[in-house]
This record gives sequence, structure tokens and C-alpha cells, in this order.
Amino acid sequence: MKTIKYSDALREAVAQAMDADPTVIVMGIGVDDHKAIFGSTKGLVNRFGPTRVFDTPISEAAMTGIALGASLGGLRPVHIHIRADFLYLAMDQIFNMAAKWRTMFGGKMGAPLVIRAVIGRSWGQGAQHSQSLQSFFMHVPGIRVGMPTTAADGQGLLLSALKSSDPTILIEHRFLYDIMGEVSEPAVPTPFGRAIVRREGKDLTIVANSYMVVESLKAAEFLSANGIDAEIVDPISLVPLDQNTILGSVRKTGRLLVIDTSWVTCGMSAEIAALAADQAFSSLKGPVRRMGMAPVTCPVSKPLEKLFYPTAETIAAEAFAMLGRRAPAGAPVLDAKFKGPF
Amino acid sequence: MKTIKYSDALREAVAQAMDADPTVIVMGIGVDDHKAIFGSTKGLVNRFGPTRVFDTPISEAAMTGIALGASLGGLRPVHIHIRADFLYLAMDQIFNMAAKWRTMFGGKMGAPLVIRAVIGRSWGQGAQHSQSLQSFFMHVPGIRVGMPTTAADGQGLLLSALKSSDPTILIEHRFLYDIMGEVSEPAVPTPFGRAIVRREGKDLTIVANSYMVVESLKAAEFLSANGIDAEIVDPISLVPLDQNTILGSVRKTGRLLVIDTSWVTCGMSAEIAALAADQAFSSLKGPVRRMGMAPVTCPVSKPLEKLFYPTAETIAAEAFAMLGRRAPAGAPVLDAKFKGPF
Amino acid sequence: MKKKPRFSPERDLALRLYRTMLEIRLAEQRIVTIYPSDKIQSPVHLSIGQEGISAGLCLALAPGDHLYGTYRGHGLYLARGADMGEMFAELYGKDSGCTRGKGGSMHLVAPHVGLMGCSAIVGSTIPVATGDALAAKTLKKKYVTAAVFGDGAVDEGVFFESVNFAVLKKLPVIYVCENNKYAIHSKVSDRHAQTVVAKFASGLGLRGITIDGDDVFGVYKTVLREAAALRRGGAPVLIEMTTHRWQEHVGPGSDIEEYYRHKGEKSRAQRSDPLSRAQSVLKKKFGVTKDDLVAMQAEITAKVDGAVAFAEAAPFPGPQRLAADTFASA
Amino acid sequence: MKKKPRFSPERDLALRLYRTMLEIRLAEQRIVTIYPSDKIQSPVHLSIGQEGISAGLCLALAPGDHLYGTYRGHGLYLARGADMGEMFAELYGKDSGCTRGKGGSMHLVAPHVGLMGCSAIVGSTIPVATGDALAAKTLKKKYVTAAVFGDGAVDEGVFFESVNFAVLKKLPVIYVCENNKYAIHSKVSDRHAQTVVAKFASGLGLRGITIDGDDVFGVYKTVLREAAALRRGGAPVLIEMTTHRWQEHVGPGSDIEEYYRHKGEKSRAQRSDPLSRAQSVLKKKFGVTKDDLVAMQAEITAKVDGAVAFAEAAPFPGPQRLAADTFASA
Ligand SMILES: Cc1ncc(C[n+]2csc(CCOP(=O)(O)OP(=O)(O)O)c2C)c(N)n1
Ligand SMILES: Cc1ncc(C[n+]2csc(CCOP(=O)(O)OP(=O)(O)O)c2C)c(N)n1
Ligand SMILES: [Mg+2]
Ligand SMILES: [Mg+2]
Repeated sequence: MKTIKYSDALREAVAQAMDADPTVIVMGIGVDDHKAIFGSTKGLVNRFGPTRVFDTPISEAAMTGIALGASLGGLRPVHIHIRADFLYLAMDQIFNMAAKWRTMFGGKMGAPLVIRAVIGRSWGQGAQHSQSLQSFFMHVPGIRVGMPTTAADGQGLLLSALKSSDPTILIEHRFLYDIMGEVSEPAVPTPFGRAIVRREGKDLTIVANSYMVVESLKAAEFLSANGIDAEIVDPISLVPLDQNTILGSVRKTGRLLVIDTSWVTCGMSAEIAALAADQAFSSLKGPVRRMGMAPVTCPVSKPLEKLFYPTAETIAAEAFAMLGRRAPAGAPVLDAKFKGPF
Repeated sequence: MKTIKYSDALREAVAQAMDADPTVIVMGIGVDDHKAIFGSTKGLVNRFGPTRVFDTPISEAAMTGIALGASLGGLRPVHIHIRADFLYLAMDQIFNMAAKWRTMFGGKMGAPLVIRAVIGRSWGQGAQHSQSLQSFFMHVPGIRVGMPTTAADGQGLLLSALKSSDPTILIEHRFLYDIMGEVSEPAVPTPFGRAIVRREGKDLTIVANSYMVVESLKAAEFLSANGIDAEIVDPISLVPLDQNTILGSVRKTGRLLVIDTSWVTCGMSAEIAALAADQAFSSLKGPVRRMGMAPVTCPVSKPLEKLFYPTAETIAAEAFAMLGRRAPAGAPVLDAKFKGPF
Repeated sequence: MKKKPRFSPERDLALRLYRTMLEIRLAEQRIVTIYPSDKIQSPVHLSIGQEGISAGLCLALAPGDHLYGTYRGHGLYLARGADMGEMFAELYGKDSGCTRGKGGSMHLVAPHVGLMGCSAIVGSTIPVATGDALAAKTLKKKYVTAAVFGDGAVDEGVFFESVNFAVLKKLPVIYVCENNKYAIHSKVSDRHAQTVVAKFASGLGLRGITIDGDDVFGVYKTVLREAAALRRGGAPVLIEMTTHRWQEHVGPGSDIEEYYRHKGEKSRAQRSDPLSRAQSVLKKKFGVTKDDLVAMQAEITAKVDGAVAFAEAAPFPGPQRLAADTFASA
Repeated sequence: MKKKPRFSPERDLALRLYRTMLEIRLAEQRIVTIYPSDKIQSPVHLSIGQEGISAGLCLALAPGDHLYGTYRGHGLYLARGADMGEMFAELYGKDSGCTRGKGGSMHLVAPHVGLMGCSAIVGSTIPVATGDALAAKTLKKKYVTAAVFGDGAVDEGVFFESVNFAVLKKLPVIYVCENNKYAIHSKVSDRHAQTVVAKFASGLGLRGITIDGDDVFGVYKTVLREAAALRRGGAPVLIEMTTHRWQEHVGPGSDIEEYYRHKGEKSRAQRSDPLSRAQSVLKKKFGVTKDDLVAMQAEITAKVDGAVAFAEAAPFPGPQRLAADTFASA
């Protein structure tokens, strides 16, 4: 075991996979430059050469199809996008093609491409550099979807994706990149489809993903100090989704709050709330609540942006309300200390 | 009042708008040919000329941006796609641009473009010609979303969209095109944000959209003949969503079944189920249930396709189960009589 | 014209090219016959009139080469020698179909003979084929990949994005544009001011040539030459092959005299019929007799009969097939 | 060189072009100064070194013409004469900003002076500008629309799709490619085998020309001529304007000596500085004195001071602004 940054964990995982499997390649805008996708591809081009690690033209649609075709031809491409918002350009290749390749050809072929995309936030990212599209990838069948929260998740899910025979997308969060976490040496694959209980508790279940887990854990400390014991479940794998762990927790606590990095409407939070309202109905003691980005386009101005995202404070407040209590003063504020210029 | 086909209602509405407003134009692949998008644009090019009604190159991404730009320059484009699946190509322009234009420029401009897209089904449409992406459009704020079920809805929502100052998408269903319905003369706009109660009932609420309303009404007849009185709510407007009408119905019946033309996960059905689990929690007498396309890529083979979609029969069966009853024999089968070649 | 000996390799090749076209023609004509029965519940995009391209291309490519096609894919599928019975079974939605009833007519596939997939989204396989060529180059494999698409596909941005990447990386990919003059009912000139498809991407450095796609021998020779050049490390190329679509865009009928067609198209198409033209060559150059041709036709008709019988007899997929093949391990 | 009279229209124009460039330069240098204070919490993409294009283009276009830009948009915004205070306020995230703090540095807008919008998605405004030109043509309005984008934007498929449509419909649109030689850290030659951007879409019939974007007078003249041609019903055109990016891609620093840069770029960029070059012309051709220039600099510095003061004093948007401006009626 050792403790490293999230970005380093991603880098080490792919390097380990590249060492073991000569078919693994890394492609995407900027993967080979000195910024190296916030360090997550640092040094790879020197170590594995420009045939296996290369920058691409700014052609997200074709490059996704090219990654797909490369996967059919025997490569295992990791295609990286520094912002998830750019995936809108690649949706046809992702959904009409990669996600359907195995099924529409009757199981004759799999398309083992891996997409990594980073959610942006703050420092003026605004309308077009702040979106997290996991619900799209959950809606349309055919792609494994992971949202690694810790260094270990990042390493494990990426390794797992690189051993899969089908397309996988990993959605990462910019705010997680510098967070330290324990990882095993050498890295081992984390199976998709297993949620992680980040904190055990009995009074309510908070299902949160990605950076929202960090905020939720902070909220849970405050709740705990005030006599509320929150259980925090982090799906990390959205497709397949570990329904059992989520439902088990809800059946235990009877209360569910779902928190997503994206919008609420038709989001991951809707899915998990609906799941509970169906499969854990008889255990529910109160309304299922959801939190996510405000239902508007992401603003740049700091005071507006603060209102736009759930925070430890608003999460705690919601939890208190769900338990019929008034939120006491003194809620923690997580200072992400994130600075630009990008 | 008169009774006309859904496709004719769409055509008459746009013709009426074009008569009244010289800035309305119709564009899209095949809008000016003899097939005329299943008749819904028939005769328009003769009547309004090729400057206002024109075929486009097969360039969905740019043509969407062009429609957006045209709307900023003072036109009101209706951009038509014969299959909703092609919208994946246009997602960047729809979500990063059109949906955000007003907000990210601080309200300085609106982008009154209208997109019409048709959901395909059956006769071998299969993987890439059968998708209905309403949940994407619900997830990302900034676009009005309508799913007209009847001729009157089609006419009314289209007219309403053509008077709006913001982008609108109408998602239509191929199976509805030949269904006759009453419309007013001249056509009048239907406001967005008002659900329609298609059938009143007291035992359970079925929220269904588009062609699923047709199946649900058929199911309701059978349920009714067996002593179950279903209320059927058709949102027709998904953004904004008429939460009050839906919640009012759920509060009355205590039971909710949501049926969508698309997949269940993170779909419209997830959103409405989650809404009820939050806002109508105390009225719920049992688990909220959802139905939609099976969680797989759409198959072509008829016997598989029959299992893929909810039908009057499976809807009725679900309703019986929700009320703790066994489904009796004799469930109706809706024969859509849909024939190709396309 | 000098008569060639009866068993020369040229003669054999010419006969194989012709036979391949005839197989496509007869199979598709059978689809037309069957269609009114509603046994084929699938949108069919026929290649009647365009067989020269599929035959010339598929025979010129090596066995290990890869191809990607469109919803108009019967020709490629048959010309690569994939099983005709499995094609008809697929059209019938049967479990014995080449995609076990999942894909239908628009998604034929036969990876064992290099047909890696066909897609119903215009232009969508162009980048995929390009990526396959990237894999070949990266893994130092010798195969060449052909992306086959229509004159409508060059409207899509991915065409330009893909060829730019292919030219940049010098990938072993042949872009084959079947220019049948229409995208559904829309002429090339309705969608482009400059109408020579072969030139569209010249600004990106893509070499383009235009050939007569209804001359199966010319198609064969050109593809052979270009594929060999690619195998020697040459640059990617776009081959525009002009042809004629006799039928309506989708469905079994013919609409060659519809209002939207070019004037005089029917007679031009007939004169350009790749089968008739090849027949004359067979007769004049290789001494193939009418009897030979009648025998061949009978043979293929029997093959089509067999394929249809196979499809008719084949079982539909069982309900457990619905959830199958979403993920490898599921 | 013959001295021009002090008040000739040419001299006046030259001074206006220079002043516009200097405004951009000084405003952006002020951004560099302010940045470490973290008052500007926004990714800033500076145009220092590229001012010749914004100034020449924006002054050559008529008041009613439309423009669309990118995240690198300060130059266009200021050159069109939009309010500098509202720009700084926007960078500060203030309610008095040109988008009231919604868009930030990457989404400047000023429709009253024709700047219809700037977008942070590469290539994304190219079709939008094209559509605006379609509206102009359809509604028989006289304005011309300019799409301004970088050498990276021509990688995107929408570029080709858009120009194809513009050429087909003969739309009054000018495509302006600011070729600063890099897309972030990637050279044009890293992304294209053929590197003359002006030729990229020639196969679609798009006329392309390449000019020196650091020569503000040349930019002005070329745009004036091309816009006039379009107003007379001419065909769309792509003008590639070569220039130099002095700063890092995003942020306040300079990285002109980083490893990824072309060799000798710093000195070439300095020699090509559009302001120095214009200064020589002003001095030699129009008799502008050092004192004149000092006065101008002082004047503009005061304007920047005022703009920053305005931004500092402006209020942040109140919480009710979060939900505002999603829909017109909401
Ligand atoms: C992205 C996309 N847009 C539109 C369509 C509808 N469509 C199906 S075939 C076709 C025409 C394609 O023409 P072409 O590429 O010339 O091929 P052909 O049918 O002539 O073989 C169109 C527009 C589609 N399938 N995919
Ligand atoms: C669709 C998309 N892909 C990637 C990015 C990330 N990105 C931001 S700017 C940029 C480079 C653009 O270069 P260029 O067009 O030359 O403009 P410049 O920044 O040089 O002015 C890239 C790749 C983006 N914003 N949008
Ligand atoms: Mg064609
Ligand atoms: Mg650049």
C-alpha cells in the first residue's frame, strides 16, 4: 500500500496496463504535452513512445469512432477528454456505435475502448466546461460507467476497464485530482458493479458520487457531531449499478438522500430515488430527496456558483430537514482551494 | 373542429405559422421531397418556395448550429429529423449552444429554433432507428421539450413553439402519424407545462407519454372491465413538466406507474417516479413502478421486439400486480399495423 | 478481340467477378419477390445496379482485409463470400441470421471474411474503419481496411475529420464512395456546390480518384493497385465509384422514373448495367457462351432457393436472447 | 516617404486601428497584472500579439455586421467598441458584466455592436455564424457575418459541414481563421499533413486566402474588400490570418520559450508585433509623433483604470439571478 494523488493513481494504472499489454494505447488532445491532463498522463509518451501515446486533432466525433475501430482491430485505446462537455460531439459514435456494437452484431464482437472524461468546476468554467453527463451513459445500454472517487477507485476501475471486452467510460472530477489516497502495489482491478460504503450509519442513507462523496463525508461529520448518523454509499460503478448495496442501506436506515454532480432531472439521483421508491418502498420512512446542480446553466460568478452546487452545508441541512430537525449553526464549509487558470 | 391525421395536423400548424409569420422556415433532410417526412411537410415547398422550405446536406451537427444562428438572425427555423437517433450528431449544438445561449449571455438573446424528431419503431428499425432521447433533453436545462400524442397536441405545441423565444424540441412517434384526432380551426397554441388527463380514474395513476398513452388507454379499458379504474396522465410537455397535475393524480390514487417510450434508467419514468417519491410520498400506498424499453439495444427480430416494448397487455399486468391482483386472461393486443419499408 | 484460353486465370477471375454480381442481383431480386409477403420486416436498401462495386472491391481485397459498410450492405456481405442463408435468415429476423436477428438487413456482419460491420447512421463507419487501419498500422499487421459509404456520407463532418487523421498518420485505409448520385432523393448537386466527390477532401491532402463503378473489371483493377500501394506503406486514398441506383432508396420497388431523378437516367442506368457490360466482356474476350451463363444462373438460383429455404426453416430467437449480448460477461 | 496631412481620413483610420490594438494590449496587460490577486476567477485566453486581427477585422466590418468569436474573445469585444468596464466586470463575475456574471471571460457578448456571442467549444460558432448569414440572406438584410476561430477549429467536422452549406447557398459569411500556430500546445503540423489552412476546404469550393494577420492595415483592407464583395452577392471566403500567440494558451503567463514552441519563435513574434509595426507606419507615413503616442497611451491607461474601477465597485449578482434567464418568460 502507498498513498498517492488521484492523478498519479490514474497514471500509474495505465502505465501498469501498458507494460503488461502492448495493445493499450493512450490518445486524446493534450495527453502528450507538459500539462499531461493534470498530470494523469505525465511521462507516458517518453516511456511508451508516440505510437502508443499521442495527441489528436480536435475532432472528437471521428476520434471516438477511430478509438472504436482501433478496438475492433485489436488495440485497447484509452481516449481522454479534459472536459466531459466535449463528449457531446462524440455522442453518435458513443451511443449509436460503440454502445451497440456487440448487440447489433449478435455478439460477434466486443469493442473494448475506454473513455476518460474530466468534469470541470469553478474558476470560471461556466456553461460549457462544467457538465457531467453520467445519466446519458446510464440511460442508453451498452457502456460500463464508472465514477471513481478515490485514488484506489481510479486505479482499480481503469485497470478493470482495460481488461473488459466492452466499452467503458470513466467520469472523473477535477477537484479529486490532487486528493491523496491509499492504493495497493501493484494496482489491482476493481470490479464494476460494487458500491462502496464510505461511512456506516443508521439514521439515513446518502448515496453520492464523485466529488459529492467528499462533500457528503464532511456533512456527515457535522451530522454526527449533532447526533445524526449518516450512512454514505458511493456507487463508483453506475453501470452496472450495485442496487443491492444501495437498497440494503435504504432498508436499514429508511431514509434516502441522493446527491449527484449533475442536474437532478432524469439524473443519477432520479434513478436511485426511483429504484428505492420501487424496491425499498416498504422500508421508507419519509420522502426520498435529491440534490444536484441547480436546474439552470452553470454560472461563472462566484456567489452564483456557490448556490449552484450542493455543499457539505446544504447537504447537512437537507439531512436535518429529512429527520425533522432544524439545522444548527456551524456547518462546515469545504474549501476546495481550487485555482485556475484552468 | 375537424378530425385529421397527426401528420396533417403538424403540416397544417406549420403552414398556418408560415402564413402568419414570414420568418418561419422549414429545413431538414427530405422535408421537400415526395415522402415529405411521412406527409408532415407535404406541399410546403410548393406553397412557400425553396427559400423557406429546403432540404439540407446530411450534416446534422452544422445544420443544427445553422438553425441556431438563423434564429439569432431573425428566422424561426423548424429543423426536422426523420429519426431522433440522428440527434446524437447534433448534441453539441443543442446542449452546449442552443440550450445555453440565453443564460450564458446573461439574457441578452433568445434562440427560437424548433427541432422536430421522429421516434422510429418496428419493421426492422433496430439499434439505430428506434431511440427516443427525451430524458437527455430533460436533464440539461434550457430547452422546452414536448411529446405530442394527439393531432391536437402536435398542432398546438408546434404553434406554441413557433411563438416562443427559446429553443424547443418536439419528439414525435412514427406510430402516431396516421392516427386521426380532433383539432380546432384555425389551430391554436397549446401552452407548454400543462399535462393532460387522458382518462380519469381512482385506483392508480398511469403517467405515460406519446405512443405509450395509446397502449395505456387500451390497457385501461381492460383494467376497467376488470374493476380497476386507472387514471392516465399524459405530460405532453416534459419541460416544463406539469408536476402539479401528476402529483395531484398520485395523491388521489396513491399508486403510480410510469411508462416511457425510452429506457427506464435515468429516463422520464425515473424522474416522475422520483418526483412522486419526494412530493407525494405520504400518499403512496405501494411501490412506484416504471416501464419502458427493455435495458438492451433494440432488436430487429419480431418476437424479441415484442418483448422489448411495453404493451397494453404488459401494462395491464403490471397494474393488476400493483393492486395485488392476478392478471386475468383476455388482455387486449394493440395491433399497430405498421408496415415498412421505412 | 483475341479469345483467351478457357482456363486462364483472367477468365477465371472475370467469371468470379460476374458470378459475384449475379449472386447479389439474384438474391436481391428474390428479396423483391418475397417482400410483399411481409416475411421480411426490415427496411431493405437494395444494391441492384450497383453490384460492380461490391464485386470488384471485395474480390480485389485480400482475404484478411477488413471492410465496413452501410445499411445498403447485401452486396458487400455476399461478395465477401459470407453465408447467403444467414443473410436471408437475418432478413427474416431468425436466430440463424448473421446477427441472430438483432441487427436485421441494415447491420450485416461477417468478421470471418473481413466484413466487420454495417451501420445505418450515414457516415458513421468512416472513422471506425479509419481506427481499424490505425490498429493495423500500430500492430504491424498487413491488412488493409476499406470504408464503403455513399455520396451522402461525404456531407458528414466525420468524413473530413477521419480522412484528416488517416492522411496525417498515413493509415492503410481505402475510402470507397459509392456515388449512386442520390442520398435518398437528394442529388449531390443539391447538397454541394462542387460536385466531384473525389476532390472534397483534397485540401486535407487526401488523394482522390473517380472511376466507373459499373465497370467491375475497372473497379477490381483499381482496388488491387491501391491496396497493394497501401500495403507497401502508401498514403490513404478516396476512390469515388460512380454507379446507378435502380430501386427506390429503401424498399423493394423501383422509382427510377420518379420526378426527382436525373433526366434520361433510366436508359443511362440500363446501358451502364454492370452485369450486361461484364457479360459482353465474358462473351467477347473469354468465349463464355450463353449456355455457360444459363448454367451459372441456374446454379445461383438454386443457391438462393437454398438460402431462402434455410431462412424459412430457421427458428426465431427465443425470449432469452433479448438480454443476451449486451456485455461480454453478462 | 511622403508625409500625409495631419487630418486625412487615412491617417485617422490608421490611428483608430492602432488605438484599437493598444486598447486590447493595455487591457490584457492589466488582466495579467490583476490576475495574481485572484479577483479574476476565470480562465483567461489572451490575445496579446494577435491584436492586429481583431482591430483590422472589427473596424473593416460595418456597424450592422455580425461577429462570432471564441473564448479568446477580449480582442473582438473591445475592437467592436463594446464597453470595457462591462468586460472587466464580467471577468470579476459582477452583475454589471456584459453577461451579468453568467458567462465570464469565455463568453463575451455585445449584440448592440454586432458581437453576437463567444463560445468555449472549439469550432462551435462556425455553424452559428453561417446560420446567421442564412438569416441575412433569407430576410434580405445587408449585414455580413464573420466567424472568427483558431487554427484548431478547422479540425472539427462542423467547419467542413458549415462551409459546404455556405458555399452551396452562397451565404454572406467570412470565415476568419486566426492562425496563431497552436491549438493549446499542438502545432498545425501535429494535426494535419497539409498545413495551409486556407486550402483545407478548397475541395468544397471554398475560396481561401492567407494574409499576414500581424499587419493591421492589410487585415483591414482585405476584410473591407471581401465584405464588400459579399454585400454585392459574392461567395463566402475563408481568410487565414497568420499571427503569434505570446502568452500561454490560457492564463496570464508567457510560455513563448517553452519546449513545444517553434524554434526562434520569440524573436519572430517580436519582430511581427502588430503594434510596433503599425507604430512605424504611423510615424513614417502619417507623421505621428512620440508625444502623440504617449498621450494616446495615457488616455487608454486612464480608460483601463476607469474600467477596472467600475468592475471593482460593481455589485455581485444577487441570489435571485441564479434562476434568471433560463427561458424568456421564466
Ligand atoms: C446521420 C444520418 N442522417 C440521416 C439519415 C437518413 N438517411 C438514411 S440513408 C440516407 C442517404 C444516404 O445517401 P448515400 O450516402 O448516398 O447512400 P445511398 O443510400 O445512396 O447508398 C439518409 C439521409 C441517416 N441514416 N443517418
Ligand atoms: C470541442 C472542444 N475540444 C477541445 C477543447 C479544448 N480546447 C480549448 S482551446 C483548444 C485549442 C484551440 O486552438 P485554436 O482553435 O487554434 O484557438 P486558439 O486557442 O489558438 O486561439 C482546445 C483543444 C474545446 N474547448 N472544445
Ligand atoms: Mg447515394
Ligand atoms: Mg491557435
